[in-house]
Amino acid sequence: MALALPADPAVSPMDPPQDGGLDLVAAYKAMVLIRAYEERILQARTDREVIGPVHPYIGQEAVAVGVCAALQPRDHLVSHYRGHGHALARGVDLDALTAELFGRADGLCGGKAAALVSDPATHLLLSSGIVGAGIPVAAGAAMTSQVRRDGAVAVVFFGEGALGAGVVHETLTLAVAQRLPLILVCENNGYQGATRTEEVYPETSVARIAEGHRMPVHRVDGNDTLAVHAAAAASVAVARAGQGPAFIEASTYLTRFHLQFDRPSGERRPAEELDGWLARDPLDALRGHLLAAGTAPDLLDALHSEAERRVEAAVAFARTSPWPAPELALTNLWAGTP
Amino acid sequence: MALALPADPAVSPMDPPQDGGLDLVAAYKAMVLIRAYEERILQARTDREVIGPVHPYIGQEAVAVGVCAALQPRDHLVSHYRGHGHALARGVDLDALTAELFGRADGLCGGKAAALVSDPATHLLLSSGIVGAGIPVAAGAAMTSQVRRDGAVAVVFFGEGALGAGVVHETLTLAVAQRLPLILVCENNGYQGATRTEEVYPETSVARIAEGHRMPVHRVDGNDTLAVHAAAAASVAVARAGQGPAFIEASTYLTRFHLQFDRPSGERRPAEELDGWLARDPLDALRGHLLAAGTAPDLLDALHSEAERRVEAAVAFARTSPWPAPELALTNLWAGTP
Amino acid sequence: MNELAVLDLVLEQELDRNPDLVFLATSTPPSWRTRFGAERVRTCPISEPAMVGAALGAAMTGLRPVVDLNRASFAFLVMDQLVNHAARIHYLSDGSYRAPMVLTSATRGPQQLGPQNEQCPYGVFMQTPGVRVAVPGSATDACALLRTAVRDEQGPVLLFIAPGLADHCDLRAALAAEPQPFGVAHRVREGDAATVVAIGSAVHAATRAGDELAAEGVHVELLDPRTLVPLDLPALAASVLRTGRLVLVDDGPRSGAPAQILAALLDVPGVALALGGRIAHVSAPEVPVPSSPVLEAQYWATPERVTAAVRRLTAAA
Amino acid sequence: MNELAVLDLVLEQELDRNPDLVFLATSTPPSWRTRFGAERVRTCPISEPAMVGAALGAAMTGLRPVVDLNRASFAFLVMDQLVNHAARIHYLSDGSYRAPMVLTSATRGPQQLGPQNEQCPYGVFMQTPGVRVAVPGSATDACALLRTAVRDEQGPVLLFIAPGLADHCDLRAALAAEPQPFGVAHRVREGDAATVVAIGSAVHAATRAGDELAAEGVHVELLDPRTLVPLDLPALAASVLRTGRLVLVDDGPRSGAPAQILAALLDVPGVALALGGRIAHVSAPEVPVPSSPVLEAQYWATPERVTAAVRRLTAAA
Ligand SMILES: Cc1ncc(C[n+]2csc(CCOP(=O)(O)OP(=O)(O)O)c2C)c(N)n1
Ligand SMILES: Cc1ncc(C[n+]2csc(CCOP(=O)(O)OP(=O)(O)O)c2C)c(N)n1
Ligand SMILES: [Mg+2]
Ligand SMILES: [Mg+2]
Repeated sequence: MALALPADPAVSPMDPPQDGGLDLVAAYKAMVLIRAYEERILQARTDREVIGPVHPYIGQEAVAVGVCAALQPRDHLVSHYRGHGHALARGVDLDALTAELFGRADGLCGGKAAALVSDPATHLLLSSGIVGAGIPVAAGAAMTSQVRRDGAVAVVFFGEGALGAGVVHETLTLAVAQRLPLILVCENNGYQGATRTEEVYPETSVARIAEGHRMPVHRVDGNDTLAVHAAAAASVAVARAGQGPAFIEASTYLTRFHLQFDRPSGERRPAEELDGWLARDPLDALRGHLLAAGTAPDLLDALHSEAERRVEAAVAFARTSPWPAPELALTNLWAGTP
Repeated sequence: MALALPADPAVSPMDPPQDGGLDLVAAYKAMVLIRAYEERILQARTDREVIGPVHPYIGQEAVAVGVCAALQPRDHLVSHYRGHGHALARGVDLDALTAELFGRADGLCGGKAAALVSDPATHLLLSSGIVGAGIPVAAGAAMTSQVRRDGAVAVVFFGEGALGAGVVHETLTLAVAQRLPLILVCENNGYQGATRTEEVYPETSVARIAEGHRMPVHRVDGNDTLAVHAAAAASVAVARAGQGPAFIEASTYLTRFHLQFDRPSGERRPAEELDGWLARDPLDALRGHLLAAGTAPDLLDALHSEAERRVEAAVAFARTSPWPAPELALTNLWAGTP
Repeated sequence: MNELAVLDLVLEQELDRNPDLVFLATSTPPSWRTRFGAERVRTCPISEPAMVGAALGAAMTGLRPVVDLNRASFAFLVMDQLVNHAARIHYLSDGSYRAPMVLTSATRGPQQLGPQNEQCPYGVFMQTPGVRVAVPGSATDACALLRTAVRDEQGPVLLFIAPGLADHCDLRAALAAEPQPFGVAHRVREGDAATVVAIGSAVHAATRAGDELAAEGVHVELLDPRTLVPLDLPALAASVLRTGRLVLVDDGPRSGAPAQILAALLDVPGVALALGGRIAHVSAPEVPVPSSPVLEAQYWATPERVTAAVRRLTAAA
Repeated sequence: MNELAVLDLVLEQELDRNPDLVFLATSTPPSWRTRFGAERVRTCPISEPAMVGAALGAAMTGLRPVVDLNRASFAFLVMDQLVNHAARIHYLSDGSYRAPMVLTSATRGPQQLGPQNEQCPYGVFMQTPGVRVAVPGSATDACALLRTAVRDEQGPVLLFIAPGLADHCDLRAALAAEPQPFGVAHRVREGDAATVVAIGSAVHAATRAGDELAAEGVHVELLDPRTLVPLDLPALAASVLRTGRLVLVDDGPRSGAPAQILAALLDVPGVALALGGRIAHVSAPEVPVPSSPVLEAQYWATPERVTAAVRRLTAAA
């Protein structure tokens, strides 16, 4: 039987899976939205509508969606500069996110943050531009859950490059010693900007590091939404039960490139490597699953056009949002200031 | 046959072991000197002759001596706040070290450093007061050897507490990826100041961390001079051959305490734990070896009185050394300044 | 655990008062762990950057973390978490998140800790927007400002404590001190001869200098800003406009807080003219702090140096 | 790799010139690795603190390391290694060891990198003794100062580069520029109406303002200090004593370098009196740098803001 298209087309924090399982259509929908969004945002950057650097998430959608589907609204999230995917999978408001990327008044952060967004509505704490720096912040959110005994967990996304940064290792030590309900999600895409990971690490997998810290590790195919979700759901269950942190290493790949400013990126990956990964596109993989399970192709195609429509509407919203009043640059230095 | 007492009573960087072995009498002599020195310096601190904090090395002498005996003069060394033992094992001038601890003009660093000494004569780069911070500095010295292809290695001593600090993990990554001739010597004494290591680490051994970084690890009894030396000699040989870094974890214990200022420390360890370690005193252990090998007890006793005499002479030297001229406080901000 | 022991008593009371207060340090009092539990009193590995990052995350999600950094020099270990993250999050999120957290540390006392661990780096935080900076001049103010800091909702606070405050500590008064608003200078003594602005451990020396000068009939106005961010610029400027003379007194280098205060004051209309160059500094040299007490001697703002500076200024005009 | 591409050409020449020069960065030019070898051109994990610590050890043992920190905001990641260690080692060892090493990073350009990655933190390093700080106002000076920095023996140098210098870069002149001594200000234009001291990316705006004012017959003296530590205080003070007016222009907050320069100047006998309060600032607000270009607009020292400041001062007296 084909799964029904959810009535509400808004992306929202997914309901906790009833049976530990994943709503595959909802997941596909979210991934399609992210893909459409990223493509559009790159274009908008080239058109100089989006401000600042754009780090596209294209190719890694299964990780954000697989993980966020295992979360509840009360959980906390930390992202980084490559964060649109995480934000959308978490249900951050599409219009406000887009207006933020456009530097407008209706932006999620009033135009102050651009891509480095925070969103209390979805418990998205921050998206740091500094590699690894958000990881201890997520640990702090996990401390709060522990003190409050509220059963929430904290999840942090990062690239494998973050394992270069000392503060990440510090957090691993802290999280294990204090049994924090913290789930570390490493999106290992084999690159750290222009540097290939094997140039700077003895082995490209970083699971060995988490193991050294005696933290439970799940190594998964990061392009397999179900595998990611299963690892996340298992980790979340353990963490909620007060049994401490977990580390998920999801192998994946950026099929576009690391970064672009106002011109399309000139970055080129080895053709064979790229082709291999394109053949394993996470959207295609999940689509295959769905079709095999009997989902009607039309339904899935409709999700694509729906996503494009929604993205276009968000762009339109951002375009018509006013620029922030200049004097707002001086506000909110700390709470209680104007 | 009893090993002969070396003619020159000065502590000096030991000759490279000819047969990969260790000159046990020389080692015992160095350990006895360190022990006598530390006891005397604690007294001098109580007497307010030594300035600043004193972190005694008593109980860990086998590590400094076992490691330094495996080094050559060209090698580089980095120590920390608990550094007198390393300095003496390396052959730093006893008088100048003591004058430095007394804050005098003839001090190794003109009275500026107190315990945090540097000594170019013995390639002792620095003794940082900040836990873990010296470790990357040693890695930098190893880079120099690599560029110069001079066959030197760099050795850094640190406590297990340093594995809490991120910069240490960063250095492990760097050292492995760049195959640096760097030997990391962790003196694991079970305490990090007033904190017991099991309170903050999932396992007290930190070898697991080095393993996670894919760095060769030697775990040794840090109170066994021969075992320490063997691990150091093996690591040094590998590093000199350009085959990369190594991590030595030496289990040991501070039989006195962490720290004292102007009053004797009030720190108390669990009696049973302390007794267990006192029974395994590294000097006693080595003495046992020497006696079993037929060394005359008189010879060893002579080393003790000789050490005490030399230490007393150093204290006398320091006492008569003038205070530094006040205007020297402003000198040597950077090279080329007055 | 604090160099100024009474602060631990205050913190214990505050832990008792507010169940959201948590304490992070590499060394914690065992009695606190028993009393408040290991979830609120966290003994941490030697990982100051992660501790401050975690404090930020805890603060953003509703706790009130206090991190004991131990030495002020360790502030340089946590600058990324503190300056790039904690100090920016309220701004970056356009006011959505707040990060009420407190970092305590010890500056300088005559402890011969040497170039690394004897530092007064508070001036650095006067040019990194988003943190507030308290540098109390007495144990009583230290207690009062700590209470304010841990109860405050606004954002990160750095509390820099001079170990020497313990020397003149009235324990009972200190413990009884009510929370004190930030940004209000304390007028230690009134006078017209000159304005003396003294910070932290230098307040005591300046007080003694003020007494000595008063005995000679020279009455200076002695102000202790107590917090450097926010700075009670109105009080400082009003005094300077009245006295026309300024002596800045600190146990840190003049490039630190004194330079910041001076530049801020000169921005107030009339101050530059009122001063007409009658500005003096009593501060530490612009080099690290050496270990030998003989070398370090000239790094202290002594009463003699303060009186000499005042005399120079009052003689000049 | 540098935001100002010509610096990479200079560095390549210097790598060629001095076999002790080594380069550490998280991203390195493949052609350099081929040409100079992986031992001299080190691609590092994202581990800036360890990179700076390693640079220190390498410098102390005879190499001349250059670390590309990429963004100036990452300086806050390496403060312990830089301030507590590299900047202190010569002093701590009483002159036995030296640490000639260079850290390069980019400050601010109109790149909308937001509150974290658009910063001008050089003022911080004017109060942390032991590092020297170069903030060139042109691509040519950037190249010249980089050459000096990598050839110098004295100790750590921070070179802060405004990406905007690329806009007005005469490539040939920049590459040909000889090493230039630190501590020598560049007199961009002569004049008596006021002294304008401009830093880094603001030098260009101040130059345009100077031209515009000159067309009206108001001739300002425009000085670019080029290095903030050491600062060419004699040149700055001489100018101010002559003009009696000071405008400090920077794309960072006034609490940063401007406050430091002002405090240093006021310490020169006669300067305070000569100025008599005729001091103006053109600088960024004391809050982080927002992403939206509309918000960021007021963070730039524009020619208009500079001319307005000069007019205000010259009208006043
Ligand atoms: C501390 C720090 N150093 C350097 C950078 C510059 N930088 C931005 S992204 C990046 C690569 C990060 O790689 P990885 O963590 O694997 O994440 P990915 O970009 O592959 O998703 C680098 C080096 C930074 N942002 N922060
Ligand atoms: C970064 C840093 N944090 C805290 C301290 C305070 N401190 C000094 S010694 C010490 C304990 C270190 O333990 P360990 O590394 O095991 O060495 P040990 O003292 O046992 O030899 C601490 C926490 C410090 N010096 N540096
Ligand atoms: Mg990556
Ligand atoms: Mg220990």
